[in-house]
Amino acid sequence: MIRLTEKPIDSQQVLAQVQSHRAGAVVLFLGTTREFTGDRQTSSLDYECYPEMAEQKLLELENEARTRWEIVDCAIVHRLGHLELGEASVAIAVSSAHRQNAFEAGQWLIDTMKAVVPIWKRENWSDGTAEWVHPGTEPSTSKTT
Amino acid sequence: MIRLTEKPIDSQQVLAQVQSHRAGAVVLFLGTTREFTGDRQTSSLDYECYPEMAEQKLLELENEARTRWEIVDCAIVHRLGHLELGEASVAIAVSSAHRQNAFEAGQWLIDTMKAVVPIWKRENWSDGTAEWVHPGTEPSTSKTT
Amino acid sequence: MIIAVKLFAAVKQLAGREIVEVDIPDGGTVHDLRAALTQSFPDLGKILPHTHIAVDQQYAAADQTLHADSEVACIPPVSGG
Amino acid sequence: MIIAVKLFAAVKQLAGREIVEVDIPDGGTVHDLRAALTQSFPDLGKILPHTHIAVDQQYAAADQTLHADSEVACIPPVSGG
Repeated sequence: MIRLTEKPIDSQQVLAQVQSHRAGAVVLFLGTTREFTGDRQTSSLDYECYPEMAEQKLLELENEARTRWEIVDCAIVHRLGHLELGEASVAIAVSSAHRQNAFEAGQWLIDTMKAVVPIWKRENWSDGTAEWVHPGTEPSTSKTT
Repeated sequence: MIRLTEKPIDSQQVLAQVQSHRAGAVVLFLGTTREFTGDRQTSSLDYECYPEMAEQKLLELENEARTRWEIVDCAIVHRLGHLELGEASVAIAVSSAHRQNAFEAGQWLIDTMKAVVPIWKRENWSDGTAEWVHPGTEPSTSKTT
Repeated sequence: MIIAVKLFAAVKQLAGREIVEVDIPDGGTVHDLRAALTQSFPDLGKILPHTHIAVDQQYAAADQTLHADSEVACIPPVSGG
Repeated sequence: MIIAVKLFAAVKQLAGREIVEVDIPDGGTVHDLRAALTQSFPDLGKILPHTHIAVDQQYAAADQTLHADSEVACIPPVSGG
């Protein structure tokens, strides 16, 4: 199951989505809004995406995870829009008969998601500036809108 | 935080225990009661422990995880007593600034817990027999009490 | 042919709009599209080399041919998760 | 000296009780305790070689010396999680 949502992520619901009597293990990963990146203080985040392609890519990731590991079920939810500190931007849950598969698939899903799914984060810094995060490019800081 | 409990594990509460503005990642592992082990069908489980030593060992594991990985917080809860299918027997949550540490510490904690913490599982099979699980020994099946 | 290109994040911010249009020869490729973007939108010059082009929601190689009805997007380095 | 040994899971089931007592020489070791358990409780013969002995809530080596007030437990292979 994959979902892009503007609403807060309900991690309980994400867990429920993958739980099964066939599973002996569930691994849940939550990405949460961290306050400090080095010395810089974040006050909030905004996420945007290319919706059609992001859904397409997330489906591909889910399918590839199911091919590569013996998993029972898999759920990926990414939050969009404005997030306050501490809120979850992403939840990935994987259930499997044996735990190694759930750990490996969960870690692969978040690593690969962060590399290929067209979703972008804007850091709204506590100093009033904001910048879109594009790893490998120079920061393009601008005044917050 | 470590806890042994006879009550159902509230995974939401375990997550809340480790969430922090300093954390960018939370990994939650749930061990759940699987229905089938090969061809054999489980109807329920019972867990017992050596309480003083189990708490001692869990504390040692938490402390060692904090030494080996940069983690923000860590919670380990193990259920005792009678569990129905699908219920969680263990929940381990780890938060960290960066996800790799949470994944590695979480996996190490469950692997090591299963190896050293004096807790035992009794499989109550659907055929009415029951047996304590002692890896490496021959099964000692007996009629359920 | 006119190709509409969807923009996101810093690219959208630098261009000041969500979609730009470029004119490339019929049968033109992703490579031609990049060249046209660079020429027509100097503000994007610094970030464009870091971007991927997606065609019909898949990352596209430089030699992929575009069509008038291709769905084209400029994908700067992603930062979801 | 008399040492009380806590039993768990299949070991407890085989012995039919939660605690057994064995008599070992003063200054005796974990090794001596194992020998006494094996001799006094033949029902445990098959599983004892698979167990650890814990002394004061720590896994103990065979040469560890026991005291009359040591907290001793017989730990069969664990299966938590």
